[in-house]
This record gives sequence, structure tokens and C-alpha cells, in this order.
Amino acid sequence: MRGWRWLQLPALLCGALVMACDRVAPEPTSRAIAAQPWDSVLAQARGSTVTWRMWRGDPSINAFIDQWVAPRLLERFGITLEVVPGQGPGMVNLLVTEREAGARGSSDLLWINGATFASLRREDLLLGPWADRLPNARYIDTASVIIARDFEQDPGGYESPWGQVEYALIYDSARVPDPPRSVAELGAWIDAHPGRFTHDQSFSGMTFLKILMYALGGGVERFQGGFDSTAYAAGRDSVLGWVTRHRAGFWRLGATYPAGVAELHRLFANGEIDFSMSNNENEVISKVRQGILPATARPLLLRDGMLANAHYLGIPVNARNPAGAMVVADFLLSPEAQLEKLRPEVWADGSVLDVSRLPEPWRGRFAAQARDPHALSPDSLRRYARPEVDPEYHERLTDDWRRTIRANTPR
Amino acid sequence: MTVALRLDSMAVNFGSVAGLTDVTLAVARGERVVLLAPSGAGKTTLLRAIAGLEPVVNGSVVVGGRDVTNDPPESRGAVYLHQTPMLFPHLDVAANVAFPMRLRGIDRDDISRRVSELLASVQVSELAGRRPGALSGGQRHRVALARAIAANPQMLLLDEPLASLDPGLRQDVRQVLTRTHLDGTGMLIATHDLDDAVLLADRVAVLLGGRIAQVAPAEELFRAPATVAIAAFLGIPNRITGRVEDGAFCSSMGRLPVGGAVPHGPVVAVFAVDAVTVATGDEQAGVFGEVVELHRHLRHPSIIVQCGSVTLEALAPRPVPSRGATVGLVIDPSVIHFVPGTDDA
Amino acid sequence: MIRRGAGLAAFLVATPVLIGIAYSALASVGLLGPGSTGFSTASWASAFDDPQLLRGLGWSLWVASAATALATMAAVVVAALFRPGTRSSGVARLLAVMPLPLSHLAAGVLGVLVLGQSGLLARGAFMAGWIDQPAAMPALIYDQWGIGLIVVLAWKEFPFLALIAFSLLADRGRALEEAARTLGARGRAVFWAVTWPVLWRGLMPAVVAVFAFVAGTYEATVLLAPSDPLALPLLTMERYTDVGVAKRGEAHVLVLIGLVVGIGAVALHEAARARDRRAT
Amino acid sequence: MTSVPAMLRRGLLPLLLLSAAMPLAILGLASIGSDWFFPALLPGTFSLASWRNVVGTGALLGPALLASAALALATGLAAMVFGAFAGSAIAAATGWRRVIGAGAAFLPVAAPPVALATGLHATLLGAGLGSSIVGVFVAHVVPACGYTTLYFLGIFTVREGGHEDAARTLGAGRFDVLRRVTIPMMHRELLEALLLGAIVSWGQVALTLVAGGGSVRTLPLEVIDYLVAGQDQLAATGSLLLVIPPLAAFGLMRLALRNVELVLP
Repeated sequence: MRGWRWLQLPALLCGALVMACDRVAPEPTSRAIAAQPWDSVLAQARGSTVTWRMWRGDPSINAFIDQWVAPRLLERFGITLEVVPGQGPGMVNLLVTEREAGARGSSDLLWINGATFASLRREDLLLGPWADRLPNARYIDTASVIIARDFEQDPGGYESPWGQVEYALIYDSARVPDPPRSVAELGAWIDAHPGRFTHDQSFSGMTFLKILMYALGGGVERFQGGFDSTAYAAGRDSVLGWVTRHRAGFWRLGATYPAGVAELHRLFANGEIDFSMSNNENEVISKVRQGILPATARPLLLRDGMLANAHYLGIPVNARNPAGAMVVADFLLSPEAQLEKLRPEVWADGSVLDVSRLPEPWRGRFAAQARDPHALSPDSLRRYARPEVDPEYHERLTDDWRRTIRANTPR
Repeated sequence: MTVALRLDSMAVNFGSVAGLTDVTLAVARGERVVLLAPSGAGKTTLLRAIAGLEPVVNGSVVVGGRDVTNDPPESRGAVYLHQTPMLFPHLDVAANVAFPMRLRGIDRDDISRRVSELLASVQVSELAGRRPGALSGGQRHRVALARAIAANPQMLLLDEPLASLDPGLRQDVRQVLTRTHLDGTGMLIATHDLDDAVLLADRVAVLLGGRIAQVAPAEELFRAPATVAIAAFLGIPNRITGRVEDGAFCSSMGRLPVGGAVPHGPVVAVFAVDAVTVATGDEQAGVFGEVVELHRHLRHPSIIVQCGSVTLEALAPRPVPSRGATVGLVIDPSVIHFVPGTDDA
Repeated sequence: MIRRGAGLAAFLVATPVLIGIAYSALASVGLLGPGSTGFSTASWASAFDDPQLLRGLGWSLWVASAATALATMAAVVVAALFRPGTRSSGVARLLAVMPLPLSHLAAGVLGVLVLGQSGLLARGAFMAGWIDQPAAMPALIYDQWGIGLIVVLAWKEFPFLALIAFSLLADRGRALEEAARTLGARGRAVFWAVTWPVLWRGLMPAVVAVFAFVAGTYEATVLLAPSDPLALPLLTMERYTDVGVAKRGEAHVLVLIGLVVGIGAVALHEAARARDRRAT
Repeated sequence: MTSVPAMLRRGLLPLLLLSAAMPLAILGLASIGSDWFFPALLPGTFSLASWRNVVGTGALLGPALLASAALALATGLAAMVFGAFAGSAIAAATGWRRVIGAGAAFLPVAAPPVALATGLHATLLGAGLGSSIVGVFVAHVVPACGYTTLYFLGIFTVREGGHEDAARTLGAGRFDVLRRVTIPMMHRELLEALLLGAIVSWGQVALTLVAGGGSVRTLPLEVIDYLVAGQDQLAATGSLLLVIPPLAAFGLMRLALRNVELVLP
């Protein structure tokens, strides 16, 4: 899920106005529901309606939710699923506004992660802890640092994971049969093929720079455990130095950068550049199916390590139907839903389950899951996955890149 | 005879500056009063103020015996007719005439009967179904008049109804105005045209310097203008400054014996062109001068004669004398009007 | 009654905007909004300290001037050539005004699809054998001079100005042109002596409104403009959506600068018109 | 012998045709085509998939279209009424009152959307209208009223109230004048103002987001979401839906007014 500046503007605007507001204690009744026995939760959920607020920008995800999840929820649990659009900062803003106005909640379930989770927790807008009580929670791959930690934060039972993604470059196997596989090789490739590489200015592009920073700055371990300005200064200097060294080989000589990842995809698909990138290694699968990227497009991981993160489901404190929301979250964690979601023709979203913990026949089914030719192997994904760290690194790097590289001002 | 309109010391501003300062005037029912004033004197402003379209700063407006100074335009009983008729382009002729009656919620049959009557009275019955855009200028005036009468007003306020019309059309509209007989309604017709005033008016009110300078029937106005300024506005050419002493008018032309009730002291003698004729013999002539200019009016040719420091306009004799000729002039003392004071107009 | 009406109308229209301006003014000096820490001119200092601001402001003014000038010229030429009474004037008017309801967003997308180095123009050039790859196509979008953005904005604003130009010529222009012709003016002289002055005076308020709008427009700009210099609306939005609340004050400084550009254009025009009125 | 203007006219007509037809053609192609990469002049694959998102289960574009249409209509009506009154009031004022009135009308038009959004959001929150469709309506009405007020200010400045005055002295009250004279005489201007206000609302992005808190979904918001997600086919379909209704309204209005003009001289 990408936050985007168009959407962020109003959200932050709203946030701006409510920052100074007093915090109202959440209602204790909703909290109590989270502590009830599962049977009682199921009973309360039956016949109810769950309003799920989520990003609606991808037709394959929408189809999965509307045509696969919703009918099963109705059939098995008597739950009517209602999906409303909303994401990231906009949801934070909405909940704050609702609390301020004393209005009843307009959502029961939220698709969140990272910064959104942090803001919601800071504002005490999430119900919990409840996630660990879901029956299907026992299958979660708790050994994975990607799932157990959300940008270095402990979910603490206030959000339940339901998918994971890993950052990947995208290349065209027809145009670049032998792509660079490390940061060093990428640098050499850029020098050898001037004008064929760039990254965008938005969140994805800055995440790419962050990946470079970890790779050139001695690994992500150097940056873990909260923001450290010394580690940052060193990391920044190495990544901006790398960019400066290879800049002459960038698209348009590195004088301008595409606004967002959609623009980057467009340049890539039309052969203006040879690489695109994505927060989700499987985006290439759905975009190829949708005819947005060429069929020869492939994801690419750099050996130095790529960033990965999980996405979660949260329940707002003012939810009208927390019981129903918990049932939906549990269903989405079920092996059946996770497997369906993983299928390339459905969504190709990474599973958060530890397959070795699953009972048969699920273990076999996951193993037999035919992999899309565009998809990467779970092994390599796992090998190169690096966890997200303190968001301040992202902010500072973005700021410094804008002031120096983008503004074409020598440092 | 009751009064249709009475204005008492009425003051109206032109925009934000003082305009009309002290207007007092009365119009009787069935009377046609022409408001005669030079362009820019405030005729339109005065009519619009009476109708309630401009705010009255001071004084009062009484229509049909009722003080309407603070009433909105629609309840004053005074209809204002624009110089160019403001017929509603989205309504046909009959609907335009029916407009004021519709507002009063009159029965449909009654309305259509009355509309036919009114259209017949202004001789445009055959145009009932036409849109205003398809009418000639004269027809528009007729329809506008019919529509105004349909409002059954105490007063009709007509703003320069004949200005900007060609001569044929002027005749046409004049006829409609003079023939339209309205017993209960007074008419105030603004114009700057002397001929119109004479033709249309029962009485003429002269608006000069922000006030009504004189109200009189047309002949009296032209014979005895109250001030030199009025005389000048009326275009009376001969205005001689002098004194009346011992039954004679003394000026640079010499002494002219006058009779009757004549003011004493400094006066201005005002007299029309036809008061001065060319003497047939020298013994008759009161004053001699040189012909400096010939005015070839169609009906009354005149000559301009320089008599010392005084210039006189006189009826031209036949044959017309040539320029530079010396002529003797006779002034008929009985038609001289003496205005007390000096000519500062 | 009428005077009170004008005051009330002005109040109702202006209040939300004035509140916004007041909010921005207070937030820019740290008295309101997130991260506000009491009165401080730090945001102003750091906003003006950033060389991106003046470059971005200058670039936005250039793009707005060029696009407005181009759209105005096109509108005048089309309206003058197809004035009422000429052949195919009806068709031309209809075609000129057709793109009017198109959103700026769609206009930006079309700009990318047509003018990009791999856009339809480039594909046509490829088919014709003029270029062999996208990079050989001149850069019309994300370019230093904003050529593509100027073309798109001019095309988007042209129908609005053309609509006004057409009605100006239909209302007053025709009689005046006839008058000029009877006075002996011919062809080009009629245009310069009558058509152009009539259009110029009548179009001016709309031209100013277009300029103010274009200088602050975001949708097409974000799709077509380069990242350096960063156009003022883009810089403002970037500051606004920055994750760190510390930039919010700077964002409000930029909002106020954008406001000065918009209101300034209107004020300049009004002043010029007032002087013009006094002079004649 | 052809004159220079005639030659220019002949050259310009195809350009105008291109400018009018190109948006619809390209958006139309993009909405049904994918695999459209350089140097192909036409898409490689055609499908109506994106149009299923207009109507059908889980469709987003259809409901957004309805929301946009309702908002545009309501905004257009409100802005038309307000603009007519405000415009005539300001046109009738003199001196500094007129200057201030005209300046006020210019404010929402010339102010950048962010400034407008900040003020509106503060006001809406104060009125308890945050994140509601009513709040979005109010947010759209403000700039729309700016445009319609300026529009009517221009009209009433040159228009003399002769017909209204005539009606008043013929016995019509203020309301009668409005109902029987001003509205029937100005139906063209009123319709144009309605369209103007509706178009301002129709294209609104920033204000919808601010006032609606993201939960009031209009067509431009969907288009932006798709654009950001790289879903060019859906974005094109949405853009096409954004173009067609105003174009149709425009055409219908011209047609309706042409009929009126046949009756009127």
C-alpha cells in the first residue's frame, strides 16, 4: 500500500488541526468484547455487518475481496462484508474526526501498517489486544522478523498480519537478459548503459535509496534500534556519493526524476528506461496480467538485501462490530484464504503463515501451489528480506536527497 | 378636480451628489403636464424618483392623494415608461399588456377582454400574438402605453417618449399620446423638445437648476417666461437689458414707451422674433441697424440686425434684404415681457 | 437594502478563504497547527533559505505566463478568423469550445500519452522513420523549460478564452468593425484598430484569472513538470505532505506566497484598469 | 483567388477538430486497451474489463459517478442562486463597497486550493460537518460561488434594470419581478451559471478530500487513485466518464437554448 501525496495532503491537514486536541478515553465496552471466549465472539458476529476500510486501487485485490472473501463470510459466518475505500493517513484523520465529533464509528476493520499503525497507536485509536486470540494466529510465521515487527514496532496484539511484500526491482528479461544482481553490479551497469536507469521521487524511490544506504553502510543491523545520527550521516554520505558517481548514467542525466512509481512503470513499459521498482515483489505479476507491464518483465532482488514489510488488520476503538471484525481477520488468516491470496492469478500477495506448522492437506497444497513464472522463490525472498527500521531514517534521507541531488546543488 | 400627483419640496440626488434640490409640482387627474428641461437637467431622475426607482432625499411624493414617498415602486400607482419601451422579450404582446393585471390576480376572461380593449384603443389589435422583437418602433410604444394603462395607474410618467424617433414615427406616437383619453389619470411627460411641449401639454413645467422654475400653459410660458434663464432655454432670442422709467423702457437702443402694469427699475425686455418687424418707412422705425445674418427658417425666415451694441432678431420682410443693408425696425411694445433684474443668464 | 446585500455577499464568499489565509499566516509563524511552538519566524527564514523556493516560483511564473500568452493568442486568432458571419464559424466555435469540460487531470494524462518520449507523437515519428528509440525524441515533458506542460495548459485554457472571445466579437465587435470599414479601414487595419482592442479589453479579466489559476494548478503540473526546478504548487504540496511536522510551517509560507501570486495578478490588473479608466 | 484569412481558416479547422476529438479518441482507446507500449500506435489487447468497474458487483466508478453528479447538480444550483443574488448586489453597489465586493468574489477563485482547503476545513469542523457529504457540498459551493458571483457581476454590471423597473412600476413586487421578469429573461445566463458551478464541483479534488476525509468518493478521486496505482486503463475509463456528462450537458444546453432562440426574435 502506497500512501500518495494527493491523499496525504488532506489527511495531514486534518491531522494538523486535531493534534492539540485532548484525548478521550476509549469506550470500555468495545475492549471487553476483545476479551470474550471465541465461541461467544462467533455467536455475536453471526448475522452482523462488517465495514472494512481499505485501499481500493487495484482491481485484482478488489475482485478477491468482493468475489471470493465476501460470499464465504456470508455463507460460513453469516457476516455481510461491506468494503469502503480509505487508506493510510486518511483513516487516521477520519478516526480522529469521528472521535472529536463524538460520532459513531464508520468502520470495523482497517487495512494498516507501519506509520499508520504508529499514528493510530499514538492516538490510542486501536482496539486491543485481540490479535493473538484468533484461532488461526497459531499458524503465523512468528520467527519472521518481517511479520513480528512492524517497522520496528511490536504489534502487541493491536493488529493482525494478513500478508507481506518485499521490495524488488523490475527489469525486462527481453531487453536485459543478464541483469545486475548487486548494488555494485547495478552501478557498473548504469555506467555502461547511460540514460536507462532512474528511480521516482515518492515513497518507493526513497525506499530504494534506503536499500542502497543499508547496502553501502554496512547492513541494516547498523541502523536498527532507533535513530542514530552518526550512523545516518555515514550512511547518507555513502548513498549520495554513490548516486553522484553514477549520475551521468541516469535517465536525463539525473537532472529530473519521475513523480511516482506509476510514472516509473510507464517509462519502463515503453522502453524509455530498463528498470522499474516496486514495494511489492509480486506487483509485476498482476501488472503483467493487466497489460500494464510487458510480459517479459521480471522482479529482481539485489544480493545486498531488500526491504520487506507485512500488512496488518486493525480494529478501531469506535468499531460498532468488533466481534465481526475479529471473525473476518481470523478468516483472512486461514490457510484457505492465505493460499487463495497467494495465487498469481488472484493477487500474488505473500502468505504470513509458517507452512511447516500447517496441518495436512494444507502443507501439501502450499507446496503444490504452481508458481507464476514471474514470481521469485520463497527461499530467495526470505534470504534477501531485511526489516524496516525507524521511520526517521526515511524522512532524513528523503530530505537530504531533495536538497542536494534533486535540487542539483553541490553539497 | 382631485390631484393625481403632488410633489412637495422634493430633493433627489444624482448618484451621490445633490441633483434636484427643491421640486414642487402638482398634476391634476386627466391633465397632461410636460416636464420641459434641457438635457442633463434631471428629467429622468425626477420621473424615476416619483416612480420609486430612485431614493427621495427630502420632501414628499403624493400620488392620488396618498403619500407614497416611502412606498416601493409597485404600490405607488405611478407607471414609468422608459424612453425605449421595455417590453418583456419572453412574452408576446397580449401577455405584455396582461402583465400588470395578472399580478393583481384578475380573472382570466376579464384580462383577455381588457387586453383586447386596450390593444384596440392604441390600434394594434392585430399584433396580440407577436413577440416584441417583431414589432416596429411605433408599435412598441403603443403596446408599452397599453400595458401602462392596464395597470390602472393614477399617474403615467413618460420619459422622452418622442426622442430618438424619426419624424413620421414622432407624429404617430404623438397622436397616440394626445388621443388616449384618460379621465382619472395624470400624465407627466418629460421632454427637451419645445414643439412636443406645445403640442402635448395642458401645462408645461420647466425644470431648471434643480427646481421647477415655472409652470404654465404653453402660450403663457412663451409669452411671459418668469426668468431670463427660462427665456433663454425657450429660445426667445431678443433679451435686452435696461430700465423702466416714467412709462418707458430705456436701453442702449433709446427710449421705448410702454404701457400697462410694468415693473419699475432694472429689467430685461424679452420678446419673440415676431414682435420685431422691418419698418416700411423711416418715420415708423424706432431703431436702425445693419443686417448681419439671414436665418432661412422654412416657415418664418428671420434676420439678425446689429443695432449698436444690441443684436435683435426680426421677422424677415419680403423681399429679404441682403446682408449689410441698413434697416429700420419697429418693436411692438404690447408683446414685450419685462423680467425684473438683469440678464445674467 | 442593496448595500447590505453587497456586504453580506462579500462576507459569505470571502470568509472561508480569509479563515484559510489567517490559518496559514498563524501557522507560518508557529502559532497554530502541529508542531507549533509559539511565535517564531523560523519557517519564513528556512523557506527563503531554500534555493528551491525562488527557482520554483520563477519557473511557475514562467510556465503560467507562457501558457496564458499562448492560450490568449490562440483564442484571439481563432475568434478573429472565425468571427460571426464567416464561413464555418459555427463549426469552429463548437470545436474550439469542446475540450472545455475536460478535467485538468485528464489533460495531464493526455499530455503524457501524447507528448512523452514514448508517447503517440514519438510513435508517429518512429513509424515515419525519424527516430529509432524514445531517447531520440526531443524531451517535451519533465523538461527544463516545461514545454509540454505549457502546451497542455495552453490547450486546456484555450477553449475558455475562445468562448469569451467569440461572444465579445459577436456582441460589440461586429458593429465596431463595420464602423471601421466604413471609415476606410481594410483587412489587417480593421484587426489592429478594432478587433484586437475589443478582444484585449474584454479578455483581460479572464486572462488574469487563467494566469492565477495556472500558476497554482497542481494536477497537470505533477504529471508533466520536472523535479528541478520544482514548480511552486509541487513544492508547497511536498512540504505539506512531509512526514515531519516541522515542515508544515514552511508549507504555509509557500501557501501565502502562492496567494500573493494569485491575488497580485488580480490586483495588478485592477490597478491597470483603474488607471486606464481615469486616463480616458 | 483565396484570401490569407480564408487559407488560415482552412488550415485551422483540422487542428480544431483534432483538439476536440483527440481527447475522446485517446481516452476511449486507453479505456478498452492494454499492452499499449512504444512503438505500437494501437493497444495490443482489447477488453471491456475496466467498464465492468462502472456497473456490477463491487464497482467503484459507477457509485462515484452518481456521487459526483449529485454533488455537481446541488453545487450548481446553490452557486447559481447565490451568484445571481451576490452578483447583482455587488453590481448595484458603488464606490469602495463595490471594490470590496468584487475583491471578495475574486478571493476563492485566485486563492490556491491549499489555502481554501485549510480555511474550509477549519470552518467545517467547527460546524460539525467534517467527513460528510454535506461538508463536501459546502466545500464545493465556496469556490463555485466565487465563479458564479464573478459571472453575474459581469452580467449585471452591463445589464440595465430597465425591464425590472418597468415591471416594478406596473405593480410587480420584488418577488414578482424575479419570478415573472428576471428569471424568464435570464434563463440562459442562469443555466450557464448552473453549468459553471457544476463544473467547478465536478473537477474538484483537494476540497473533496479535505472535507470528505476520504470517505466521500467522487469520480476524480477514483481516477487519481487509479492513476497513482498505475491502473491506466481504469484511469482512462474514469476520465472518459468525467468528460462525457459535462459535454452532454453542454450540448443539451446549446440545443435547448437554440430552440428558445427560434421562438424569440
